[in-house]
Amino acid sequence: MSVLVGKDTRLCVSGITGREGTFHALNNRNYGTNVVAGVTPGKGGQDVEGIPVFDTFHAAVADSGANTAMIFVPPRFAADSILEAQDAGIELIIAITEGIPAHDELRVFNHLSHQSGVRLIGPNCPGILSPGKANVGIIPASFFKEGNVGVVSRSGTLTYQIGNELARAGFGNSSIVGIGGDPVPGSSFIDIIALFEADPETELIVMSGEIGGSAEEEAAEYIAANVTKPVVAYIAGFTAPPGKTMGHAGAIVSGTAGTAVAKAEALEAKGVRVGRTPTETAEIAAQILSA
Amino acid sequence: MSVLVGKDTRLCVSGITGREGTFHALNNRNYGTNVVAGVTPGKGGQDVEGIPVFDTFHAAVADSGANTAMIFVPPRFAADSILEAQDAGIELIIAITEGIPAHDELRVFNHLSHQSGVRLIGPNCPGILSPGKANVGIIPASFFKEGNVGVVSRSGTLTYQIGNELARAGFGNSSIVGIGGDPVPGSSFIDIIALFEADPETELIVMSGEIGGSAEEEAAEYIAANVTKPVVAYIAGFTAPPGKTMGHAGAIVSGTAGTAVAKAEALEAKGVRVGRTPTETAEIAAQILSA
Amino acid sequence: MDLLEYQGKQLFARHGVAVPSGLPATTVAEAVDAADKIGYPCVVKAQVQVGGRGKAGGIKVAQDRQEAQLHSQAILGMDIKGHTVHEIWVEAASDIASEYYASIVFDRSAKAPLVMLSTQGGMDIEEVAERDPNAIAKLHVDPLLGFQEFHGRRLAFEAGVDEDVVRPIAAILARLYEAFVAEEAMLVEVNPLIITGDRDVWALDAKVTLDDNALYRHPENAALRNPGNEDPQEQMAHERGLTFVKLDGDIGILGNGAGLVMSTIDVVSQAGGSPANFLDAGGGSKAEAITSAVEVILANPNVKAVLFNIFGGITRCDEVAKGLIEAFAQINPIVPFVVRLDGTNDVEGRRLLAEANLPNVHAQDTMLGAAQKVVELAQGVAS
Amino acid sequence: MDLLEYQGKQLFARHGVAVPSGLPATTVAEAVDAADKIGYPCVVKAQVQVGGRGKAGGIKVAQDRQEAQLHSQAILGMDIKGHTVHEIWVEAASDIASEYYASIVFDRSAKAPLVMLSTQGGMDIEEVAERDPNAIAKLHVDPLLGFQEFHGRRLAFEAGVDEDVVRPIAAILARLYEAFVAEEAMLVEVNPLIITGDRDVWALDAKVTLDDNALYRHPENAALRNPGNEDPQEQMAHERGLTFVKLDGDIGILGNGAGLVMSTIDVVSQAGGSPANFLDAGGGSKAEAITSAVEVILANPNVKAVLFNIFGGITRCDEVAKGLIEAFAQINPIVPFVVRLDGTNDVEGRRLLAEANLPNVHAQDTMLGAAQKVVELAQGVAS
Repeated sequence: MSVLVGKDTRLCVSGITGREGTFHALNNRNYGTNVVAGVTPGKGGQDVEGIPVFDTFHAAVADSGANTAMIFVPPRFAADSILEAQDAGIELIIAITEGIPAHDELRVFNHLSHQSGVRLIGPNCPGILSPGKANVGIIPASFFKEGNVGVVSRSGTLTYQIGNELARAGFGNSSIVGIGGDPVPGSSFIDIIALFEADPETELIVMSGEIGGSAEEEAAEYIAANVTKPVVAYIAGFTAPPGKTMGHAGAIVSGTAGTAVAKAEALEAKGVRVGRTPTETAEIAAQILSA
Repeated sequence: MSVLVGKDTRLCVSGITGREGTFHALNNRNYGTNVVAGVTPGKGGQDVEGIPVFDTFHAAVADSGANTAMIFVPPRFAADSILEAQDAGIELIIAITEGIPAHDELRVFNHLSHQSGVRLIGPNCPGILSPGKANVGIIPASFFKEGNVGVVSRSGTLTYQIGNELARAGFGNSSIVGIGGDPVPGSSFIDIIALFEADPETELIVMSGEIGGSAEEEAAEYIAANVTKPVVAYIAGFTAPPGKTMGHAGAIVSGTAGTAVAKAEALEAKGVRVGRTPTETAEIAAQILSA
Repeated sequence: MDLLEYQGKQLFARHGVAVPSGLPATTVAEAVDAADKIGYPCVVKAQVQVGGRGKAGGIKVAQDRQEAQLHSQAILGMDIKGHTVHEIWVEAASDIASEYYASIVFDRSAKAPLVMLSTQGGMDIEEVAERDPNAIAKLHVDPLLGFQEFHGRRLAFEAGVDEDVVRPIAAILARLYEAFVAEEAMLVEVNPLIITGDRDVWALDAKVTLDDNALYRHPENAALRNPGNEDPQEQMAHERGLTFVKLDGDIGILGNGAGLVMSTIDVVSQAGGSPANFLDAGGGSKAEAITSAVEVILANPNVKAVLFNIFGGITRCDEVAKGLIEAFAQINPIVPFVVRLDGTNDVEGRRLLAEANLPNVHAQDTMLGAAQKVVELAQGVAS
Repeated sequence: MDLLEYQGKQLFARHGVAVPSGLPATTVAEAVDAADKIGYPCVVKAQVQVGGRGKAGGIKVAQDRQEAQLHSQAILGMDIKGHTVHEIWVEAASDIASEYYASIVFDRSAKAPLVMLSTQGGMDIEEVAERDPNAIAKLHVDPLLGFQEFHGRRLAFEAGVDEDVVRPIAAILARLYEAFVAEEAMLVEVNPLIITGDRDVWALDAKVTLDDNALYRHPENAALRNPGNEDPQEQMAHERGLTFVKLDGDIGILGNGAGLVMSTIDVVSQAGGSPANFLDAGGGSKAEAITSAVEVILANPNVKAVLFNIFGGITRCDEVAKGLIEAFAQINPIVPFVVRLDGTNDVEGRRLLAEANLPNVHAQDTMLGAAQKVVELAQGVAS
């Protein structure tokens, strides 16, 4: 088992004829992901190394039975592509695109929240890897192996770092889910932690947060009330100066709330162990799993 | 028993300080309806013959525990008042106001459909009367008595006509629900018929439709699949000329669909008996009830 | 409220929809002047709210001034399916490569606008729908989300428009939707939507129905109502704020509430009568409104008898009675009236009428009885 | 992107929010000229993106030309909490009866805009919130429905504004919301929102933060970026499209991905070092971008050592290595570099670096080891 992506995934890639879109669609297919279609308006009827391209998501879904979408179009087109994927009946939309305007994200999130049977991951995320089963996105899969640790993270490269430290300690992953660092993520820590809690293969959950917002604090409350599996957390940004935006739109510190210290304390208060470095986080996870 | 309004109704009247608002609020109270509050922005702190007036629905609900709203403000303000009532937690909104712009109704309907725990009746409707229990709206209650016939109607005065014919035949009503004749009614025939089906006091359902739209045809399908109680229908507009709007925004005939004949046939095909005049409709109902 | 073609085009232009340039005219001299300004060839188009103008000879191309004069002479005053042409629109002739169809309707069942696009424009879309339903691409738009770019693309691809116009077609659909929402229309239809020789997309016709209830927010649209195209009696009723539809028969009908009035018309017809009008006096009518409504009904010389069918809710029967009494005082009608009053203050209303003892006014207890009585009176059987 | 007060006011004015008239100036002569045009009394206001300008002496009333000159002289070039005043705004003095507070923030948790209103304006709103939380009326607006009239009324009544200004306050909130949405702002704040002696409602200050990601849709806003108010190194980074924040220390940091860079800064700090910057080279950086980033890092003379911490996903380690090699060829840095490469094409990247054998470049296998090494180097313990 794994969460969200796996052997049942039938992937349609929006923006498949772009340079990066082609590269990662093929990369995902090479890993074993069932890439059934691509969408690029005006290029319907073409193919990308055998993957059929359609003008619309509706045509792609009708023809290929796609159930998962990866959004790889520039920010200017991404909100529209997400909405189109939902309208065409896609159940899981994974938006890699970085730099989508915040008000677009607001509209998309609120609209999708009124529709049933659709889940959005991202935007501005590295995607989801279920080692040995499927890879949807840009996570460098060769650094991870199958295992029993579920990872959920707001940051892409930080996820790789933690996953890599775990791999060095000898542990693999059920799934690695990047939820992205944007102001309005489609799925929250809570959404993904709930999936890992229900996933029989996952024995321990690692969540990697960062300064800004209150998603980690909300996750702490949720974990205390609903999660039986051990959770280990890491928070980036302990030494970030207040009032500065650091890269991710999410990573801004204002006043006391939203600081790494506040987040770590909120998590520890609910029994979640928090590592101070990626290395220490992996060590704690390894300790628990070896106990 | 009855549907929607009854002894548990705690009514807040929007537009209570207007001439018509005051008249009908007091009229409803005189009938026995528990009128707990009114809303008129800028008149908070005043009262209408003992009914406290508030500036906002939120203040009215907080102070009076109102659970039902009657909207009696001019069309220019009605959509806003409905949205405010919902936002304040009102569960049942009965909008009497006639002449609300259709695009306002579209926005209101679609927004309310995404909120849980709220039901809109109307707009452009006479309200709901549960004889002997409560009257919310402008239905002349003295012409009706308690009984076992549930009435649902797109037209106000036609409802009175049919209710009156039933009363002459010796039958009373569980509830009389005017759903209104506007393009986008908050509740449909189906919504109300489902309530009557579940209401133990109701033994027979009369639905009074009219030309235009497809609500009656949809109700016919629903009745065939879900309703065990006898349903008698009346359709107004058999002799209406095609292509003309007749009063209600709903009452327009275009081509073959939406005609009174098509509606009557759709209903009869599903076993619903259709009267050709209000009198005949009441007679059929009386026959069934006396059988 | 239905707009004339050129009013619809002017509305479109405000929202960035490309339309041919043109000028309206109500006289031949104005039309020739307009044609000169626009240049030749130009098209002279009858402005009436009815389809099939082309077949009826209401649309003609003028190659020169002489033809402009001849065509405008022929078209002005022409009768097209019962509509007299009071106004024409002279516009630049277009270079038509393809004729498409686009529309947005207010779909009540779906509670959402329905957008349609077809490459089979220029003909009756109902015929297209019947012959080849797949030739029309359709989708609903969530009114809270609005028209998205993908909606336009999807319609264009599914309708199978020429590849080079997918983007401009999608763009014009977005602008039509903007017009539909911003102007609070119930219908926006473009047939044909043309592709020009230069591959531009133009609205060559415009059918726009606006929501009367929203006109207060659009004073510039409210001002467009074109008295020349309305029946004088309907215009009179409209000015008095009455909901009125003229019918073919000889029995004047007044009731309160659209459903009851429609039902009254049905019952009168079933009794063998032929109603002369639909008139809904509305909820809460005061005496003056009733008096005013009687004047409108009697403005139709065909009327041989009048039926009042009132079941009072907001409307009070005593006010109706007072209004009728006042009408008799003012205009002394010569045709018989049948009056049925039930509901709020009916006892008082009936008493007032009885006291007034108006000539040739017949009180009836039931709707059915009243309908039968008025039919008898109209047919001269009783008096 | 944070706007200066006067830029925010000009943006407000486009959406119908009343603001005092004024003119910007960058020299004393311009300021005096502006004051003459506006008339006296007027207010000379330092334009810096930091609170507490009034207390710092950055806002002064000028009764006449002489005072306008004195004040603008004093304020231009003044340092307010580390911000040098390069620009001032001269505006007409307002007749203030009451000072309110209004704002709209992008609330991530609620996924909706949060609108706030208080009658306790003119002071720090965080203080008000702490002292008397009930003094601030708040509500979320559904972004698909938008700001409704009842939202404005509810805020006005719940904040307890003077009865006679309930309507104008509700109206100005609607316009601020319109500005928030139309201009794609992350924050719109007015403090104070004043009631004048004539009972008009004016925005006397404006704090507006725009979404950088949406600036492409708002070219007129994108043009507002004010280079005079930015650190030269941050400006250099911004021009090169790098996400860069200047810090106080002496260890230059480059990584890929915001989370990893933040984590790197934490780990370096925990190892006893002091980072000189946050620099996210971003996903998929090519060699040129890396070279360009090295130039930005070294533009800070405090930098004693540089740490590259790369975990390649989209970013390819060979490209990073090539970029670093090219940077050495171009600018021959004198400070030591510690380089940790993992992820996509790491073997090739490490090979390239080893072959290039750059002076004073230290390869490390782990993030922790790399952090410790760069701290040692910066402190001169190792070389």
